[in-house]
Amino acid sequence: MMIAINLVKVLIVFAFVQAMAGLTLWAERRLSALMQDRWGPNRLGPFGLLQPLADSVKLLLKEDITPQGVDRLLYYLAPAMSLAPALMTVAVVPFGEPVTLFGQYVVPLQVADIHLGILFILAVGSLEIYGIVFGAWASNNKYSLLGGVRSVAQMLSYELFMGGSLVGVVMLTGSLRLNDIVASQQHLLWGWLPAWNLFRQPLGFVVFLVAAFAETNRLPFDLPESEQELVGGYHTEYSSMKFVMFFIAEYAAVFTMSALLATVFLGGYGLPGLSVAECGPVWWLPVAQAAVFLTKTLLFVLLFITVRWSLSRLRYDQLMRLGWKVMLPLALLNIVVTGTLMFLWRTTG
Amino acid sequence: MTHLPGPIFNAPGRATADRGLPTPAYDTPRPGPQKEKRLSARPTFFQRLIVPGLLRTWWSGVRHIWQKKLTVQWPEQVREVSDNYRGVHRLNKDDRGRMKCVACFLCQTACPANCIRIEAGPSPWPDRPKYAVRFTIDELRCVFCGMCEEACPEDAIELTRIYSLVGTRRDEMLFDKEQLLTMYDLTRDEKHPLRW
Amino acid sequence: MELSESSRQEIDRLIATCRTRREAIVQVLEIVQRGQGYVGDEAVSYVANRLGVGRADVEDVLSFYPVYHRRPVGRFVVKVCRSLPCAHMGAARVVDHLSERLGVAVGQTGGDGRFTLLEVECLGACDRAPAMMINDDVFGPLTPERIDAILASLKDG
Amino acid sequence: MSDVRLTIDDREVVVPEGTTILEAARSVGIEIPHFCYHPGLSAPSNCRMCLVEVQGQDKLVPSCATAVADGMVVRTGTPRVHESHRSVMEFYLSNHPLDCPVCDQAGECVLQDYSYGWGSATSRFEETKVTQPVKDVGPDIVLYADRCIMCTRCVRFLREVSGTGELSVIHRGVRSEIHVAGDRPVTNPLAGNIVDICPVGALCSKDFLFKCRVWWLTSTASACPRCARACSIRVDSSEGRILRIKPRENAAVNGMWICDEGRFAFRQWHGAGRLDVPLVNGDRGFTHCDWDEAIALAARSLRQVAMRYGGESVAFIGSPWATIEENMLLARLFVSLGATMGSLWPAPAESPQRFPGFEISGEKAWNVAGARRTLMDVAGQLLTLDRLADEIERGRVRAVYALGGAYRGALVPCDDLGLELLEFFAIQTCFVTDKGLKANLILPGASPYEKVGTVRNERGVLQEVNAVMSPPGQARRDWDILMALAKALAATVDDDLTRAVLDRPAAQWNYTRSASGNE
Repeated sequence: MMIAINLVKVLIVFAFVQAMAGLTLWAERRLSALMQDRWGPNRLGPFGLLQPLADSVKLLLKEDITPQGVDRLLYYLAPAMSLAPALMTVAVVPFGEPVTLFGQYVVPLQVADIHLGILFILAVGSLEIYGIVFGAWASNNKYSLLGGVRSVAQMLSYELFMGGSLVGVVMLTGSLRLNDIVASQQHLLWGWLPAWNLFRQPLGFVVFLVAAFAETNRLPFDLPESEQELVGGYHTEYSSMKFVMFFIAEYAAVFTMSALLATVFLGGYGLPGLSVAECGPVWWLPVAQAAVFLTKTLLFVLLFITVRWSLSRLRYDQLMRLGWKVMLPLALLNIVVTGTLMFLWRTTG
Repeated sequence: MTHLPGPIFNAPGRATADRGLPTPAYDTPRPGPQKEKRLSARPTFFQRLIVPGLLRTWWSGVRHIWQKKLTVQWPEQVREVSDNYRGVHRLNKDDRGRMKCVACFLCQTACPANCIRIEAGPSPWPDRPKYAVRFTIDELRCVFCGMCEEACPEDAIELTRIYSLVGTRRDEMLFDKEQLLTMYDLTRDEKHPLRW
Repeated sequence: MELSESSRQEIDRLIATCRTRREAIVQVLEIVQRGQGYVGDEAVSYVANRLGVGRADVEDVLSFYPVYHRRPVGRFVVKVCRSLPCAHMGAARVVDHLSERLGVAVGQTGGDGRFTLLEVECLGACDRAPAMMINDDVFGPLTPERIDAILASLKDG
Repeated sequence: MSDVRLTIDDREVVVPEGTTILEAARSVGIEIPHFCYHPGLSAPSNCRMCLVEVQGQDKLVPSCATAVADGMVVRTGTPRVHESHRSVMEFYLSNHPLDCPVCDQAGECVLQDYSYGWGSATSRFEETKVTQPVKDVGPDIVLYADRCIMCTRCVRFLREVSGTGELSVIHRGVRSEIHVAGDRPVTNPLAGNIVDICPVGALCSKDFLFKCRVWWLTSTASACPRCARACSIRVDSSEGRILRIKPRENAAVNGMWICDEGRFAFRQWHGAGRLDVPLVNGDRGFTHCDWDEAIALAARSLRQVAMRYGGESVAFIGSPWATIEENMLLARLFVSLGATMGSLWPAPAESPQRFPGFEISGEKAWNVAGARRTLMDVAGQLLTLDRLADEIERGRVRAVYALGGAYRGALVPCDDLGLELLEFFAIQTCFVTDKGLKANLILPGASPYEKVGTVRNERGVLQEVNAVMSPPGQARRDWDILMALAKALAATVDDDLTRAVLDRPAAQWNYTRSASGNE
C-alpha cells in the first residue's frame, strides 16, 4: 500500500512539475511581453494559457534533425540528462506536513523524505551540467562547444559558494533534512517576524539567490546559451522533441529552484499558526500548506522571470570575478559570522 | 594671419611642444580648471555596491508591466497608417479605364530590389506606341521604397496604403498586371494628400 | 500621260551636256513641267529611268521646289507666302479669305479648274508682305479688299 | 600628303592635310558634338551642331566640313560655341516629341546625351508640334518620323555605301520628311546599318523593337560567323539571349558596317531545335546518353579502329565554323593517334555581293581561311571531301571524327560521303541534320556565339571570339569536348596539347589580336 501511495505521489509531483514548467513558460512569455509594452500570447485559451500546449505540439511536429558528425549516443542522451536532475531535485522538497491516510498510513507530503536532503539537492543539481556538456560536445558545432565550456566553468565556480551559502542555514537548523529546515522556521522572532531564514541568513540568501540564477543558466548568467554570440549555445543543433526536453529542463529547473528557495529561506509550506500542532489534524491543512508553498514558489518564479527581462548578461570575466572574488568570500564570511553569532548566543544566552 | 585653435590636431600645450615646434599663442595654457571629466572614472563606493543598481534596473523593467501597451490587436483593431504609408502597388488607369503604363521600364530601372519585371509590346491603342504586355511585381522582394512611383513619368504606378499582404505560396506573391490593376479599383477613391 | 516627243528630244539633248546625271534633274523636271503643266507619277518614273537615278532622288528635288506641281493645276496658280514676315503680317488671313472666295482648300484645284491655291515659302517680296503670286505676277501688301479686286481683274482678263 | 599643324583648345595637333577640324579634334580626344557627320559618310554639315570658333573668322564654322589649315587656332568650348549648341538644341527639341520613355534609342541617343549638355529644361515653344506618321521603311526597319532630326545619315548611307538610294528627303523646312519611294522599300542587304547610324530613335529595328532597354544589354566583342569576312561585331544580349548585333568599327576587317545576314545570323543558332544532349545510335536508333558514356564510346571505338586497321584508317574533318584552336586541337589529337588523312567541311558558297562601300564574302563561314591553314599546318595535307569519300569507299578510312558547329542545313552538300561504309562516325554539331543521322555518335557542340577562341578571316586578319552565353542544355564548347576526348584517349597528352595549340597562332602567324577597334 505504501508503495502504491508513493507511486501516486511520484506521478503527481512529476506531472505537477511538468505542468508548472509549462505554466512558467507561459508566464515568462506574458511577463516579458508586458515588460516590453506588448501583450504576449493571448489568443489560445483564457489569457493565452494554452499557448505552451500549442508550442509543444508545434515543436513535436517539427522535423527532428540530427546533424552530420554528431556523437550519436551523447547527442541523444544529453536532453534526457538535462531534464532528469531538474525533475529529481524536486523529489525531496516537502509541500506540507505529513498526513495520515485511512487512519493508518502516515504519508509525508513529499516524494522522498531523506535525511541528507540538502546534500541530495546539491549533488543531483550538479548533474544537470552533464546534459549541457554532453549536448554541447556531441553537437559537432563550435558554438555549442563554446557554450558547453562556459557552462562548465560557470558551474564549477558557482556550485562552490552555492553549497557554502547553505552551510549557515544547516548550522542554524542542525539538520540537512528539508522538513527540519521548514520546521525550524515556524516560530516568530521577537513576536512578530517569521523566523524565516531570509531574515536570519540575509547574506546567505543573497549568495544562494545569485547561485540559483547561475545554476539555472538564466540571465544574467545565461552564458551557455547567449543567443547573440553563440546562436543558441549548447542546444544550437537540437530540434523538435530533443529541443523540447532542453526547454522543459530549463523551466523545470526554474520551478525546482524556486521551490527550494521557498523551502529553505521562506519557511516552505509553513506560515506562523498554520501547522498540525496549532490547528490539529483538520482536512484543509495540507491543502492550505500546499497553497502557501506554491505561492512562495511562484513569487520566486516571478523574480526569476522579471530578472531575466531586465538585467543584461555578464561578460565572462565579470562572471568569474563575481563568483570567485565576491560571492565565495561572502559565503565564507557568512559561515564565520553565523558560527560566531551562534557561539556567542550559546555562551551568553 | 589669425590662428584658429585646432583641438583635433593640438592638445593644449602638449602636442606641438613634443614635436619641437614653437608654441603658438593660442596654445598657451589658459587659466582656470583644466581637468577633464572622464567617463571611465573610478566608481564610487555606492556604485561598487552593485545591488542598488541592479534593483533599479530590475524595477525599470518591472514597472513596464502595468504601463500602456503599444500592441495593436489585429484583426479586431485595424491600424490607421499614415497618409504616406507605402503598401502594395497599384497600376493606375486613365479616365477611359486603360492602363496608364507605357512600358518605359523606368520603374524597373529605378527599383533597388529588382522586383519589377515588364515585358513590352506594341500597344493596342493609337495614342502610344508601346505598352506593358506583362507587368509583374514580386511583392516578396519589394522593399516598398517608392522609387518606382518616383520614377514613373506617367503616374502609372503607385503604392497604396494596403499593408495586409499575405499569401500561402511564393508564386501567389508575384502580382501580375491584372492583380495590380485590381488594386487600383480597390483603392481608386483613396486620397493620399502627401504623395498623390 | 505620255511625254511629247519634243520634250523627250529636249531631255536627251540636255543630258548630253551634263557631267553627272543628278545635276540634270532640275532642268529635266523643268522641261517636263513645261510640256505637261505638272510632273505626274509616270513622268517621275520616266525621269528616274532616263537619268538612271532613284525615284526617291527625283521626288527629293521635286518636292523641294514649289514651282513643280505633282498634279494638274488650274489656269491660275495662287501661291501665298507663309514665311515669317508674311506670316506676321497676316498670311493666314489671306489664305482663309482666298480659300473662301475661290471655294478651294489649300493645295486643291477648284471645281471649275480655274484656280489652284498653294502655300509656298518666301516669294522675296517681304517688303510687300503679306504677298501672293498668281502665275508669274507678285501682289502685295494684301488686304481682303485688294484680293477681291485682284480676283475680279483676273476674271475679267 | 604633308602634315598640317594647328591648335585645338590650346593643344598642338598634327594631322595630314585635308583632315577636317572635327576629325583632327577627335584624333586627340576632343569630342565636338555632331549629328549629321558620320566618319563613314560624306559631311553635308546640315545639322549645325559641330560649329566651332576659328580665330580670325567672324562666323562659327562647321567643323565637320572645314579642312584644317596650318596655324589654325580652333576653340571648341567658348561661350559663343556653347551658345550655338544651346540654340541648335532648342531648335531640334522644339519639334521633337521627347518621348524618351518609350523610345528604343533612349540610353544610346545622341540627342539625349547632348540634351544633358546643352538642352534647356523648359521650352519656349508654344505652337503645336508637327506630327508625322510612323512609316514602314522596309521588312526590318520602321521609321518614327516624329523623332527624325533630318541629319540625312540614312539617305547618304543608302546613296554612298549601299548605292541603292531608296530614301530621300522630300519637302522642306519644318515639313521635310524622310521619304520612301513607294515601289522601293529598303530591302538591300546592308539596310540594317541605317538603324545603327540614326543618331536618334527615328529608325528602329523591328526585330529589336520594345525588346529591351539598352542599359540592360551586355555587350560582348566578337566576330561575325556568317561569312569569311568575319566582320567585327558587338553582340548585345540580356539574360542569356542575343537581342541584337551591331558592327564594331575595325578598319582592317569591315570598316563600320555589317550586312543584314550577319546582323540576324544569330537566329540560325538561336531558338528551337538545337541539339542539347549527346545522342548515341544504337539498336533502337538514337538515344540520349550522358557525356561520360559518349566520350568513352568515342575513345573506345577510335582506339579499336586504330588497333585493328592502323592509325591512318582514322580520319578527321575540321570545321570552318570552329575556331582555330578547336581545329588545331582536333588535328593534333588525331595526328597523335596516327591519322594522316584530314579534311575540312566546305563552307556554303554563294556569289559575293559588292556595294560601293562594302563587300559581302561568298564563303559562308567565318573561319574558312583559319581552319584550312591550321589543318594544313598540323596534318601536312588536306583532302577534299571527294578524296575522302574515295578513301572511305576503298576501305582505307574506317572511322571519321568531325567538327560541325554549322547552322542548320549548312552541311547538306556533303551527303554522299559514304558514311554508311564507316565503322565509326562521330560529329560535334549544333543540329541533328540528315548527315548527323548516319552517325554513330552526335555530340552537342556550341554555336559561334558560345565559343572562345580565334578566327582568321579571308584577308588573314586574326580576331578574338568571345562567348556571349553558355551552350544550351548539356551542350558543351567544342574545345571542351575535344579536351575530354583527348583525356580519354591518352591521359598525358592534354597539357602539352593545350600549350602547343594555344601558343601556335601567336608564334607562327605574327599574331596580332585585332579584336579591338572602336565602337
